Amino acid sequence: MSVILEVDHVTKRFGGLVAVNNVSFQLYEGEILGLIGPNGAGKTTLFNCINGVYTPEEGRILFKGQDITGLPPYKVVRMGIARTHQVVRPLNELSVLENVVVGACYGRENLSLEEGRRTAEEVLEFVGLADKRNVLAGKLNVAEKKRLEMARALAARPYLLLLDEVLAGLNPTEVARMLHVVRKIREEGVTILMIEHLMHAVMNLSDRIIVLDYGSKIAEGTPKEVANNPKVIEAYLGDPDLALSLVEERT
Amino acid sequence: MKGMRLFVTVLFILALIVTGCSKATPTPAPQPTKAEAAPAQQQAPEAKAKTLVLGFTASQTGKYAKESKEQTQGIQLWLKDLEKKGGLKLSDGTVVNFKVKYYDDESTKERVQQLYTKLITEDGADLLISPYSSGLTAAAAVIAEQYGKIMITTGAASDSIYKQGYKRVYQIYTPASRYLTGAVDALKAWDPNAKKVAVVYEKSKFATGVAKAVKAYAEKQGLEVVLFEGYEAGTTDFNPFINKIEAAKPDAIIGGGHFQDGSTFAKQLYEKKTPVKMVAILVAPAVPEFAELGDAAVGVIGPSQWESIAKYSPESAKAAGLTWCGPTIEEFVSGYKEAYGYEPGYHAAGGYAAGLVLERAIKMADSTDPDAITKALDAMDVMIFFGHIKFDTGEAHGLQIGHDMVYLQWQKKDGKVVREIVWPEAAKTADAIYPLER
Amino acid sequence: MDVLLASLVDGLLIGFVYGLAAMGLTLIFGVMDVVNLSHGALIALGMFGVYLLFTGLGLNPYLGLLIVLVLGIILGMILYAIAIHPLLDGPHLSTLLSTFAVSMIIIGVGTMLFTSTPRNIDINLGSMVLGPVRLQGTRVVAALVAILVATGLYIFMYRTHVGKSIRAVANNRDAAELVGIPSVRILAFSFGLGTMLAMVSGGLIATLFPFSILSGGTYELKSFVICVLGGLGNPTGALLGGLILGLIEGLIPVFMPVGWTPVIEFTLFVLIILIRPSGILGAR
Amino acid sequence: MMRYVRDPALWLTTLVVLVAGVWPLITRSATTREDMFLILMFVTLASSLNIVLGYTGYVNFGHIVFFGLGGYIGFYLIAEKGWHVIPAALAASLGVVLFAAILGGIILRLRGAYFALATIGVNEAVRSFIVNWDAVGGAVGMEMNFSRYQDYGGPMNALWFAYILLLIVTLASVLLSYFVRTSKFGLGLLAIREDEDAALVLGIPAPKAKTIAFALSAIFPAIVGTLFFFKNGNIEPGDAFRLHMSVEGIVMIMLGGYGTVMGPVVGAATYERLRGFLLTSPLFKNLQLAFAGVLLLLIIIFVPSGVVGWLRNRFPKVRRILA
Repeated sequence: MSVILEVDHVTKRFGGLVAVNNVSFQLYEGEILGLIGPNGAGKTTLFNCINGVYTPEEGRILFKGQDITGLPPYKVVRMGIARTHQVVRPLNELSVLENVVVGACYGRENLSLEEGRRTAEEVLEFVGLADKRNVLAGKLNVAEKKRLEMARALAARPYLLLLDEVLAGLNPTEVARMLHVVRKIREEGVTILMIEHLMHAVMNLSDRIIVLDYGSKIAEGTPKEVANNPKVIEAYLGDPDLALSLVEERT
Repeated sequence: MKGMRLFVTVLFILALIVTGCSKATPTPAPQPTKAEAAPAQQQAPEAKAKTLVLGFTASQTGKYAKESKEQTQGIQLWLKDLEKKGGLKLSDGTVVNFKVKYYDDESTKERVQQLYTKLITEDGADLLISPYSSGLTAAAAVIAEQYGKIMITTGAASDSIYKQGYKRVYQIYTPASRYLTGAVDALKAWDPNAKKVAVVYEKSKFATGVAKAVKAYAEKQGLEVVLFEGYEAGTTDFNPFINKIEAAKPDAIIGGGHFQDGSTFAKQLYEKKTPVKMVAILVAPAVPEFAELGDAAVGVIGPSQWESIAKYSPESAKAAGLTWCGPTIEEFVSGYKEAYGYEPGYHAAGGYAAGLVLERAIKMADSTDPDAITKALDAMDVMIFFGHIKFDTGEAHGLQIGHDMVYLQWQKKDGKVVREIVWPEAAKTADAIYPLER
Repeated sequence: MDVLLASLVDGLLIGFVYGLAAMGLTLIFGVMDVVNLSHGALIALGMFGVYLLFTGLGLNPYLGLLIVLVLGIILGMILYAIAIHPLLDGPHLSTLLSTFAVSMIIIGVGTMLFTSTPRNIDINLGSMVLGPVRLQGTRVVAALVAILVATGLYIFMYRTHVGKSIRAVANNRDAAELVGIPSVRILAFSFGLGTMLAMVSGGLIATLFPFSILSGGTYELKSFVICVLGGLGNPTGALLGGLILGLIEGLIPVFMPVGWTPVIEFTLFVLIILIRPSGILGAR
Repeated sequence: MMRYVRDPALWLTTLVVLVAGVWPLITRSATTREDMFLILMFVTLASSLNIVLGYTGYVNFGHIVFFGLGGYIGFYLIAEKGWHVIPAALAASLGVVLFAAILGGIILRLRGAYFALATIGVNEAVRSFIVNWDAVGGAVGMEMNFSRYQDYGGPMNALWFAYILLLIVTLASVLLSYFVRTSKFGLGLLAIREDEDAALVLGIPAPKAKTIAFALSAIFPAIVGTLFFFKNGNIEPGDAFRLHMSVEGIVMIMLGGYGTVMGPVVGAATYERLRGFLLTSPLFKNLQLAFAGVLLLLIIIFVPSGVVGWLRNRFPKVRRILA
């Protein structure tokens, strides 16, 4: 398996606060890598470093062998990295379709408006929002907005998808539906890096998991390894029994 | 059904736009003025009557509202006086009457051009009077000239309008280039030792023009212009500037701009007790409200296009070898007071004079033919209550070359501040306070 | 040298009054993120308030200020209810336009009632000479009143319950609401305060310079410059910004033609927004 | 390309501007021409401002600086250098677009109120600079010799000529607005308006897009400025950089519906007619400003999406023909 993303000793500071501290890891093509850690561990900041919202003070980020450190977000998208936001950011006054067309047109394939519309229709079908295509994005409910967020990122036809808590705030039925979508995306061959708080989901989906705490990577491995890592349990899981039960649920 | 709805919507929007763009403005129907009806009854049935439409815009809103109102009232008073006389009788028995038509130009140029075109093409204006201020007049003059209409300008002193090759625009006011030159003459006459003057002016079209002319004139008269600076229009705090003026140690301060900055400047000069011998500023001192400054007004000199205490009379006309026409100053002032309840200032007088000059020109031409009237205006050389009126017929066609400014000074008499004419010698009503006691 | 000193003092004195005017603008922006385009019209209204009390009732202008102060708070709260509150959650543009509409209404009615003729409050408190500097009584008093009002506001904001609530709402409206602060009432009152500051400073300016209903525009522009100098949304900064502006206006004529003052002022204004949007003293 | 040919909204937009604009040419009425000149001028100003304000979501109070600078450049070339009005207008446009591109690159980094305030500052700084710059007449401004109109077949023809040019410019600016609105680029701008950070992450090169939008919005105001002052025969700083006109432009856009193609057109025409009506109406003459203020307030509170926006929201069918 070839490495699609390499995060190499990345550090990001805000004033005195070290949000991401010397983090390194590799992501292989086609896998799902889970990124977990307590609130404020620097997960979203790491995402922002990868897709160019922030420029890290130290370290490099390589995507398909190319150095993308410090590239502005719109160039990163062009190269094939799309992302969703933890707090959904629909373009409220635009229709659902238009939202996704934006994603398609300015994504990796740099489509024309017409091509973008075709792609957008496909993606909407894929995430199950096709019947809402002409609704203003601001009028959707939370679950629909989450799916819209996903659709917009997918429309960019990325090689790598960064998912930031796509399950947060959803009810169990909606979670199941979203998980289904995520699996389908992987089947399409898209590599996924996902931040998630919902343990059983992460454990279920991920091939590997990375744990951040206070900006530093404290563990890396299969879900089972991670769940059994005492440092992780101490920092994050708190209740070792619960952690174990989650792992078992998977098998 | 769907198509129908679409079609109707399109139609609706089109209708909206088209009606909006055509002559949707409901102009109030021209009401027959009293005067129009009155002479018609007096006239013998066989006498021919002719009504000329006189058009102009007034700044009823915006920054020129005050001056413009006075000017408009002046024009209206002239019209009323003419109606009282039963109109203007020509030698062939035709009685000429005027109908006045005017709109609010909001003190802006866009409106001026729009409304003057409307006046000419829609209201059929035969003759025009300018709006107030040089800037608006410049915009109006273009339109007037384009349609070959005669326009008498009043309230517009700028020289440059008359250097643009216009053939039918005539100026009542003394032009800016001669606005303050009298103050220099006065200074030299009162104090041969005075050497230094500071010329400070508002950065506006009018005031800058005046200031440049007076600087050149002062230097020609051998004075040293120790400071020549303009301040931003709308300046309210002059203190820092006054500090600078004081440092230049001038004998006299000459300049100003419009009413607001002028009166503010005068007030602050007084409060600062700036040690100068003479202060002569534009516009503000000539406005009656300048008296509200109280002691700060005392001693300030201002040029005025006209003063009710000026000495223009049939006798002085005769002395100068000029024809006199129109009412005397006393008649004008009492008429104005009767009509509006207070004394007229020069803006009002300028309005009246504009009408009077037109009346005189038609009389001279003995015709309402525009070419004949133009010829009469070119040849005009008369004295009216406003002063001597004569137009340049050379390169600066239409520029006023007859009329002169008078210079007034606010003085204290029996505890009240009053205005006195102090220059030129021939017109003066009191001796000047010189140097200023501060 | 004398010129420099005199201009310095003149600039500082007038700076306090400018600063007071800007405080109203910056307070409203700080609390509710609204750029109040009726600020200038409200300043003009304050001028006429004091003027009418002075000419109509013969009331001393400084006493008149007290009445204007109360009227300002009430008027501000009414304006908030009409023109701000319904639009607070809308796009940025809507409150800009609604306050501009208010300004049109005030100036429109004002022009009809008072015409645009300049007015003048004729008071003279004499002057005194300190070395090369001549202090004008009205200016000294105006600066003192401005300092008094600003101090009062400061104490109010930091020592009273309502004041603390205002700061809380400014900081985070939702959080303030959570801890039981009635944010709507606080917002309305803040707008009242901002209006009051505009009108009081207008009243003070009226004792110094002739004015008309259109005069507010100049001070509104000055207030923008000051707010940016002091940091947008920071009332204490505004006072400082006022002093800086006063100094700039005082000192520029010493070194270059006075006509360049606005060029320098506005260029500086744009540069500061670009380089240091939090104001000269603000944190980066 | 077929997409455009088949789009009824394009045809409606063109038709409306053309029918209204050609009206004075048919009636040969100079008064109608003058009325229409102002309307078309405001349509152009509002329409171009809408690209920045309505599409990109940046509140620009200094839009009029393009008009003023364009007016100055064009007028200088015509009056002082003897240029024909067409090359002068084009040169003005080029100069101002360059100015806008540089300025935009600098100040579009600012957001929200900061941007709005900076644009006020820019307008005032430019105006006060021109007031002090004697090469272009300083406070006095410049005037054009009347004989200059002879080059256009006399003053009357010059006015008609200026009007026809303005009509072309208006049409062009409305079409530009349409093509931007319906293009991929325009979609990117709308995304920036809705959420600039999200737009960046979606792949929109926001800094470049904003600057281009800003520069595009400067093309036509500059030409209009040249035409307006050419027709006026003189130019002064106060008339060229009147902040109030920028605000009026914003009001027009709000009135018609911001972010739509037809909105600024309808808004400018309505506003201009309304003001004209109020100005001459004996009932409202004295209160016209206050009345306009009340009306504006009511619109912002109750019809915030403007006339066209309201129609589009209320009747979704209309969307197809009303861009």
